[in-house]
This record gives sequence, structure tokens and C-alpha cells, in this order.
Amino acid sequence: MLLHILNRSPLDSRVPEQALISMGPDDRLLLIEDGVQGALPALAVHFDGLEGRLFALREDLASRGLLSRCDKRVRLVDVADFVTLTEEAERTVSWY
Amino acid sequence: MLLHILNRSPLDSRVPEQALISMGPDDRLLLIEDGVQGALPALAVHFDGLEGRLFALREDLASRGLLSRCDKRVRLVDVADFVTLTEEAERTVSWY
Amino acid sequence: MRYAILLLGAPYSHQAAHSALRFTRALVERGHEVAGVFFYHDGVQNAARLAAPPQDEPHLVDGWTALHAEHGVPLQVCIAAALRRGLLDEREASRHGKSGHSVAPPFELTGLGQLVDLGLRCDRLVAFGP
Amino acid sequence: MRYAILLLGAPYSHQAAHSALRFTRALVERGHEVAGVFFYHDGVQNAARLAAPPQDEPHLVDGWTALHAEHGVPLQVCIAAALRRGLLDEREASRHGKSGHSVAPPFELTGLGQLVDLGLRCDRLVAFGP
Amino acid sequence: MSEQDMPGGELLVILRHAPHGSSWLREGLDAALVAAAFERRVSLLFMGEGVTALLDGQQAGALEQKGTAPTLAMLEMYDIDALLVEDEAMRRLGLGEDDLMLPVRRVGGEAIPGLLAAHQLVLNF
Amino acid sequence: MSEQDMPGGELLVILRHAPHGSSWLREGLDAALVAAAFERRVSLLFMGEGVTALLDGQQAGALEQKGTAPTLAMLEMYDIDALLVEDEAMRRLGLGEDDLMLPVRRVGGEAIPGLLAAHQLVLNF
Repeated sequence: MLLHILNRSPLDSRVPEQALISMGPDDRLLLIEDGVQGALPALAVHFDGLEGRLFALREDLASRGLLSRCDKRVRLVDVADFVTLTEEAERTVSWY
Repeated sequence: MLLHILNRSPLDSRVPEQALISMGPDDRLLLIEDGVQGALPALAVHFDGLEGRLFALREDLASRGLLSRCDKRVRLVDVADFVTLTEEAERTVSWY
Repeated sequence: MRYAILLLGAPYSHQAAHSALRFTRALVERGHEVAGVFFYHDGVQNAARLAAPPQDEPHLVDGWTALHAEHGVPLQVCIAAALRRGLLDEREASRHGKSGHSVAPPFELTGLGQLVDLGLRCDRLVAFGP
Repeated sequence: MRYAILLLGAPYSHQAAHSALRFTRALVERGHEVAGVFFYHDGVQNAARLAAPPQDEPHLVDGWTALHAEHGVPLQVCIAAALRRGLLDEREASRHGKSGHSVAPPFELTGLGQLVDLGLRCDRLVAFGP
Repeated sequence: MSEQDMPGGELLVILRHAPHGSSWLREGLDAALVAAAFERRVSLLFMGEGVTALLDGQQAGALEQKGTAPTLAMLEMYDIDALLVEDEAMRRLGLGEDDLMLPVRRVGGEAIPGLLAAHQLVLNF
Repeated sequence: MSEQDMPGGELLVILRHAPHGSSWLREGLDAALVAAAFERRVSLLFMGEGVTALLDGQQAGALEQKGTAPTLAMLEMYDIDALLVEDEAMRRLGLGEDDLMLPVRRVGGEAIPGLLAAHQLVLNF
């Protein structure tokens, strides 16, 4: 199981599509930086099929005013949880 | 009439869409740098409706091996013609 | 006509600086006046005097310097964007208590107002981004 | 576990450096070993010793330096990527006949082989891009 | 917005990037503020991800990065009142005007070319 | 390409950027070459715009920028023979294998996750 880390929004970037086609059936996806826009309900549809495996970094949501606007299927993590996610995965792949 | 200058490819970027919705009916579009990928016939369809107003910089096509692969509807210009295009337009808007 | 150039891309990392230098040279050859090249965002890296690219690659810092020497084109670097990125001339270095400097003439650190001024008093402003 | 960090984004221009510094600090707090932070692509700008951001903004160069001082984390900068971008230590400056330098310890200029080495001998490599 | 009440002016700054992720938004706003301080008539157009710059409830970043919300809150002091927001981006983000920290004017895609044509200088960030 | 002949190895370098426009492609290739010189087993995956790095007929840029084609031509000397190309990008670009300067293996989207899983380290450029 790999952890994919994505910092681009599906609104204007095609990098999220590259991350998605590279994900195996058990792989996890963590949204950080501008990538947390993807946690908005209107954009989270891009990540359909990742239920339970889709995470977003709480501090990046908070700084952007997105914390209260998050889709319910997105699991919120802080930076300590981010460390845990990297421990639990065999390795990480970052998409930017 | 404005000259829009675009350096991103429609393959992986949405910047070309932003340039297109910002163009008036007489405005011209010049593809430079990675933007010249848009001159490939398979991608030039993104610029349908710009016949006669779509240009691509010859030197950027040549360095990328794209000069002989260009769509016929794209007008090739060198850097001196690029200067002329900026003279003929009221002003320029760059998209990157 | 009177032109201004806005350059927002660092040399090497993106082609923007190459495109801008070549376009500016073509303007001069056509007989246009180039009232200034303004360096903003990562474009301020074009003023990095210590840049040492391999000898078989284009040296953008030298390219801009030669353009200034031959045609007197002002090379104006946004001071706020430059300081944040570690680009200081001797005066700013001493003002910030740092020894050494990373920007030298003919590049001049100047305010962002210069960009607005250039953009509004020139017939054309052409921007090159990363 | 043993971690390596790869940082590809310049400070200020992108958030990558902020994210990387904060994540690295969290690794140390968890008790992991950080075998090195490798700076490549525009990430080499994190080593710019003259960076002078406004006082109310985070100072990334100082942040990395403090991380090294407190926890001994090696800060390895790709030498080829750095030279092209005007980031030279004293030794490289004198080798290239330039006066002054823009990189100082604890940042070390090193070869790209270090990245491969770090990546393959650590349990995890986490990359932060622009 | 009809053609006749389309704001014109000397400078149009197009903001296409989100806050915090990069310096584009901050540097674009700085250009707008400087122009306004020199008494130039300035309009701002938020396109694509740039629309999220206007979300209410923004905070400092985890390393105390200030972000751009405090700057936006000052816009009125600079007499920058033409805040234009791309309708399509609002729709794709699922946002309404009550999600935003400032009153804005929504512009449809068909109005954008006229906006560019009505300003003497257009800077893209 | 079936699962069983999927190349594995120590390092997978993903190249997603076109030549000449930025330094991403060059810097990604440099990482691959260094690893190969250290006798690591390296695979290259060209995705999206990165596929155009392989077009034949590339030249130096207008300011004599070398580009990356000369580096790619040397790959064989470094024993990097796993050159994988995203099928979908080839199709969207309208390119065929006879447009490319080197023999490649095309990979469908369904094979890419396995490729990532089969390498000890994945670097994205």
C-alpha cells in the first residue's frame, strides 16, 4: 500500500488525474497545500471510489477557510497523523 | 484587438481554457514554449474557431521536433513576426 | 514604439527568461525603444550575479548585462520580491546586516511602482511567465 | 524508522518548503531518524544565506539551520542545480572565479548521487514539490 | 453584468491562484495595491482557483504565514472596489456569495473579453 | 503489457514535463543517470506531456539550449532499457511509435499502479 501525496486542486490542474490513475486499489491519497481544495464537496467527486482512503491535512484546510466546508467522506489529519500515514504505507509518491 | 500569448499545452494544463474564454472575437492567440504542443493536429482541436488567428512560434516548434507535425490551420511565425504581432495588437495578455 | 518587458520566470528553471531575452533583442533590432525590463516573482533570479551555468549553456545573467551594455536597457528588479529570495545588492545587504551581496549593477533594485509606471507609459508591455 | 526528505520548491514562491520543514519537525518529534534533507530543482533556493523576508514572515533558511543545530539533520544541496541558480559556497565561488558566496554551512553542496543513496537506504523518502 | 456597466480602468489584475500555496496571489495583490496607491483605477478579476482567495474564515498558516486575507480586507481603503469573480469558477467550486468575505460582482465567461478590452493594462498572476 | 513482464527495479523516475520549457525533464533524467551510474536498476515512465521528450527531430533552442534529446540518446550506454510510455498520452497527442527516437514499451493506465508498486523508490519530475 502506497501513500500518494497531492498538492494540486482538481479545479485547474490535471495533476490529480495523474495521481489517480497511478493509485492501486489499496493505496491512500493525502491532499495537502492547494490540493485541499479537492475536499470541497463540489470537487470531491473527482475522488469517487476512494472512500476511507482519502485524507486531507487539517492545517492547510484551516488556513484556507475550508475546514468547515469539507466533504464528509474526507478524513481530516494533522501533521502527526501525516507522519503515521507515511509509517503505515510501504512508501510515498508525491504529485505536484 | 488583443494578442494573447500562451505557453502551456492543452494536454495537461487548463490555462489554455482560461486564455480561450478571455479572447474577444478578433483577438489573436500565439503559442510559445510548451504551448506549441497545441499545434499538433490532435490538440489543435482545442483551438477550433480561431482559424486565421492562431499562431505558433517556429523556433519553439523546431527545438521540440514539432515543426513538421504542425496542424495546417496554425500560422508559423519567427521572433521578428512575434514583434509584428505585438505591434499590430492594441496590447498583449500573457497566460502561463 | 516604446515597449516594456515583464519577466516572471527564473533562468534555467523555465524557458521564460530565454524567450524574454530573445524577444527583447528582436525589439531592439526592429528599432523599438525598450524602456525597461522589470523582474518580478521568480524572475528576480535573473539578477543572481553568482549564477554559474555550465559553459555550453546560455548564461542569462550575462545575456541581460550585455543587452544593457549595448543598448542601455534599464534592468529593474522588484526589491520586495528580491529580498525574500536572497537577492540583495551591497546597499540592501548592509541595511540588513548581511556580509556579501548577490545582485550587482546594471541590475537595479526598485519598487513595484516602476512596473505600473512602465506598463502605463509604454505603448506595449509584454509579459513572460514560468 | 529512517526517513529522507526531498524538497523541490523554493521558499516563499511555493508552500513546499513550509510543508517540508513542518513535516520534518514532526518526524523528529515522533522519534524518527532523519538521515537527510536533499534540496533539488528550485528547492536549492532554501540554502540562500542572504534571504531577507519581512520580520513577520517565516524565515525558511533560518528554520532549516535551526533544525540542523537542534537535531543534526544533514542539509544536502544538489551542487549542479545550485550552481546554475547562483547558489555557491566559498569553495565553489573561488573555483568559478567569483567573489562572495551565497551558501554557507550547515548547508552542504553535494552530488545528486546522495539523493539516490538517501532514497534507497532510508525506509521512507517523502518529497515536497512546488 | 451588462456591457454598459462593465468596469473599465487603467489596470486589470487577474488573480488565478489560491492563497497560501504560492506567492502568485500575494504578488498580484501587491501590484494592484501599488497601482491604487498611485491613484490608478484598478480592477481585480478572480478566475479559477483564485476565487478561493475570497473565502471567509481564512487563518494564518501552521508556520504563521499570514496569507492574503488581511490584505484583501484592506482593499476598500485603497479605493479598489471593482472586485470581479468568475461565475463559472464559483459554480465549479460549489460556492455562493455568502461564502465570500467581501461583496463581489459575478461575471459570466462572455463578459471577460470585454473586461480585458476595457483596461489599458492587464497583468496576469 | 501483462503483469508478469512488468519491469521492476530499484528506482522508477516519472517524467511528466516537455523538453525545453522547464528544467524538470533534465533534472529528472539527471537523477536517473546518476542512479544508473551507481549500478542501480532504473526504469523511466513518460507520462502526459513528458511523452514529447521522446519525439524524433528535436534541435537546440534559439539561444543554443541543448535540450534533453542528446541525453536520451545516451540512455542505452547507461543500461537504462526500461522506457515506458503512457499509452493514453500517446493517443491524446496523436503520436505513434514511429514518431519516437527510441524503442519504448507502451503501458495502459491499468498497469501504472503495478509499476509504482514494483520499484523500491519512485521519484516524480
